[in-house]
Amino acid sequence: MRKLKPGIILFIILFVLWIILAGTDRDELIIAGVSSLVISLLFASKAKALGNIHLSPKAICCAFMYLFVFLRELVKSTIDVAGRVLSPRLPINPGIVKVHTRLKSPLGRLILANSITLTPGTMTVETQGEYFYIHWIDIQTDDIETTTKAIVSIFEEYLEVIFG
Amino acid sequence: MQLIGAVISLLGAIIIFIGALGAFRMPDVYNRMQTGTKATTLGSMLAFLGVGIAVPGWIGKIVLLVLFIIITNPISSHALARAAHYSGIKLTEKSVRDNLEEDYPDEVDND
Amino acid sequence: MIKYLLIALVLIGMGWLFLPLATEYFTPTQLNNLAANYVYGSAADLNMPNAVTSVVVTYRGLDTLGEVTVLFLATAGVGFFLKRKNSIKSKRRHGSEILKSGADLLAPLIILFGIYIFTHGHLTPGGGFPGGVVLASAFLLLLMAQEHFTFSHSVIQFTESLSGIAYVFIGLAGLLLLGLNHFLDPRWLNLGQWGKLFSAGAVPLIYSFIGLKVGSEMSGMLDSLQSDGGDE
Amino acid sequence: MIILIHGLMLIIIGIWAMLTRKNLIRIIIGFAIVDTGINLVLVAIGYIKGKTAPIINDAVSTAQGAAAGMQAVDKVVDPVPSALVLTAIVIGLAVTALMLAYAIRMHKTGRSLNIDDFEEQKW
Amino acid sequence: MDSITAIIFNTAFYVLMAAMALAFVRFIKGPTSADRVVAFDIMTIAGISVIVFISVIAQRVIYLDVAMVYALLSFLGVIAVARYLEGGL
Amino acid sequence: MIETILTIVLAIISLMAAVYAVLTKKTLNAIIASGIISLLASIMFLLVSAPDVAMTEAAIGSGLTTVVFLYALKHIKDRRSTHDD
Repeated sequence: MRKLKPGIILFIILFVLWIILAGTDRDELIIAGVSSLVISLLFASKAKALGNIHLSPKAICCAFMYLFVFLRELVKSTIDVAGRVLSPRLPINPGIVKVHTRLKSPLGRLILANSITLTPGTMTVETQGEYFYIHWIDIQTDDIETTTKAIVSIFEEYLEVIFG
Repeated sequence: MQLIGAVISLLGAIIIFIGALGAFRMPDVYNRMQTGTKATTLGSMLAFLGVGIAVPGWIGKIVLLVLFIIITNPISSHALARAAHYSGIKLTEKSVRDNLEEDYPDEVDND
Repeated sequence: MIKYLLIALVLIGMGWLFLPLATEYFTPTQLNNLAANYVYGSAADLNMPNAVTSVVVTYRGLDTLGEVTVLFLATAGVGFFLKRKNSIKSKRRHGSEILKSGADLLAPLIILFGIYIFTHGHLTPGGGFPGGVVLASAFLLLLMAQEHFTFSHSVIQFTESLSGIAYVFIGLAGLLLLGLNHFLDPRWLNLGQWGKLFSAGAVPLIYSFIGLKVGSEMSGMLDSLQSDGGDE
Repeated sequence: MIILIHGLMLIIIGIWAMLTRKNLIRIIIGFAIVDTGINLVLVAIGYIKGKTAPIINDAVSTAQGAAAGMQAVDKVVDPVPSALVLTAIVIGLAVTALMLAYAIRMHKTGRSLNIDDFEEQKW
Repeated sequence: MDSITAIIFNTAFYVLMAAMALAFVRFIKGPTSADRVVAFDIMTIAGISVIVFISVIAQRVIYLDVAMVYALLSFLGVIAVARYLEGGL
Repeated sequence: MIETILTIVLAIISLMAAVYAVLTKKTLNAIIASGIISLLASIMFLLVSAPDVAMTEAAIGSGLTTVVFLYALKHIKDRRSTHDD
C-alpha cells in the first residue's frame, strides 16, 4: 500500500483532469482510464513525492484554509506592488535575504517555494538544505528569524499539516 | 452577469499592463521579474475568470487554464532568477544586501 | 560595396515580384468547389466535424504518409551527423531542486494533455502532429531538468517503428476490406455517432499512431542533439 | 490582407538575413523566419472574410451528419491550406534541426562558423 | 452582448495590446539577455490573454485549446534560456 | 474593426522583431526574437481562423525551436572554450 500510494494519487489526478477536459461520455471514460493507467504506471517511480500527502480530514480542511490564505496574500501583495510601480518615486528597497524552513518533503518544499514566488514582492532564488534565499522587494529587517516570520510562516503552518 | 465578467476582465488586463509598466521602469533584472512575471499571473487569472463568468459554459476549460498558469509560471521565473544570479548579473545599487552572494561566492562565474 | 548594392537590388526585385500578389489579391466571398466538397464530404461521408483533419488524414492521406517519411529521414539525418557519446560531458551545472521536482510532476500532465490532443483530432483542433510535439516537449522537460536523465533508446525506436508499421497496415486494411482504390480509407470501421470519441471510422486510430510516431521521432532527435559528446 | 503583406515582408527580411549574415546559425535563423512567412502567406490566401474555422460544432451548425455539412459550407473558410501548413510546420522544424546538425558538424571539422571559410566546398 | 459590455471588453483588449507593446520596448532596450527573456515571458502571458479574448469575440470554445497549449508549454522556452545562461543545458 | 487594429499592432511588432533578429550582435538575442515572431505568428493564424495551424505553431514555437537552436549554440560554445582557437 505504501508503495502504491503515489501511483494511485497520480492516477486520480490525471483521471479528473481528463474529465474536466472532455466530459463524462462513455468513450471518454474508457480512453481516460487506459491512458492515465499507463502514464501512472510509467511515472510511479518518478512521482514518489506525491506519497507525502496526508489524507486525513484535518489535512483537507487545512488545504482549503491554505488556498484561502494564499489567495488573500496574492491579492494583498499585488496591490502593494502595483502601488509601488505606479508611484513616481519608485520606492523599492530590494535585496536577497535568507530564511529557513522546517519542511522536509519535496512536494511541500515545491509548493512553499512556488507560493513564495507567486506572491509579488518575494521570489525564491535558490534553495540550499533548510535555507531558502529569497529576493525581497522591500527589506524591513536584517534578522533571519523576523524575516522568516514575515515571509514563510504564513504558509508553513498549513503546509506542515498537509505534507508533514 | 456579462457586465460583471467584462469588468473583471478589464481589471485583469489593467494588472497585466501595470506588470509590463513595472518591467519597463524597474532598475534591474530581479525587480523586473518581481513585477513582470508575477503581477501578470494574477492579472491573467482575473482576465480568464472574467471570461468564464461572462460565458458560463466555458468554465471547465477556464479553470484548467488558470491551473496550468499557476503551476508553470513560478517554476520558470525561479529558474530564470537562479540563472541570472549564477551568470553574474549584479543587483542594482539600491539593493540593501545579498545573503546568497555572501554565503556562496564561488558559485558565480563572472565572465 | 558592390555586394551591398547587389543584395539591395535582389531584395527590391523580390519585393517587385511579390507586389502583384498583394495588390491584385481580391478576397473571395465563397469557397471554391474543391474546398466546398471537402467540407461537405467530411460531415456527410466521414461523420467527422473537423474538416482539416479529414483533408490531412483521408483525402490527402498519401501525402501525409509521404510527410511522415520525410520527417523520419530528417531526424535520421540529425542522428547521422551527430555522434552519441553520453559519458564524456558531465560538467553541466545541477538543476535546482524545485525545477527537478516540478519536472517530475509536470511531465505526466503534459503527456496526458498530448494524448488528449491527438485522440480528439477529429473533434477539436489538434491531431497527431501537435500532439506528438507536445509528447516530445514532456521528454524535453525531463531532459533539461535532470542532468543524468536516461531512457532506453530501444523503447523509442520500437515505438516509432511499430506506429509506422501500424499506420501502413491500417491503410492496407482499407485496401483489403473495401476494394482496390481505397488505400487509407478509414470507413472499414464503424462510423459511429456524430461528435463522439469513437466515431469517424479509423481516423482516431490513424492520428494516434501518427502522434506516437512524431513524438518518438522528435524525442530521438532532441536526444541526439543534446548528447553530441566531444570531438571525434 | 494585412497578414498577407506581413508574410511577404517577413519572407523578404528573412532572405535579407540569409544573404548578408556571415554566421551559419544566423543564416539558419533567417531560414526559420522565411518559413514562418511562407506559412502565413499560405494560410492568409485561404481566408474568407467574416467566416470561421472549418470545425463543425454547435457554433456553426446544430444539425448532424450531412445536414451539418450543407449548412457549414456557407460559414467556414478553406481547409486545404490549413492542412498543408499543418504538416509543413513540423517538417520545417525537422529541417531546421538537420541544418543545425550540419552546422555543428562543419564547426567540428572546420573550426569555424563563418561561411566564407568554407570556400572550397562551394561546388 | 450589449453595447456597454462590448465597450468594456474592447477596452481590455486595447490595454492588453499596450502591455504587449511596452514589453516589446523592454525587449529592444534590455541590457542583458535575462531582461529580454523577462520581456518575452510578459509577451507570452499577454498573448495567452489575447487568445482567450479572440475566442470570446469569435464565439468558438475550441480556440481555448490553443491557449491551453500555450499555458502548459510556454515555460519551456524560458527554462531553456535559463539553463543555457547558467551553463546547465 | 478591433481585429484589424490587433492585426496591425501584431504585424508591426513582429516586423520589428524580425529586423532586430537580423541586426543584433548576439546570437542568443536573435533566437529569443525568433521566439517572439513565432508567438505573434500563432496569434495571427488564429485571427485567420486556422486553429489547427495555430496549435501546431504554439506547440513548436513555445519550446522546441528555441531549444534546438540553443543546443547547437551550446555545442559550438563548449568546443570554442575547450580548444580556444
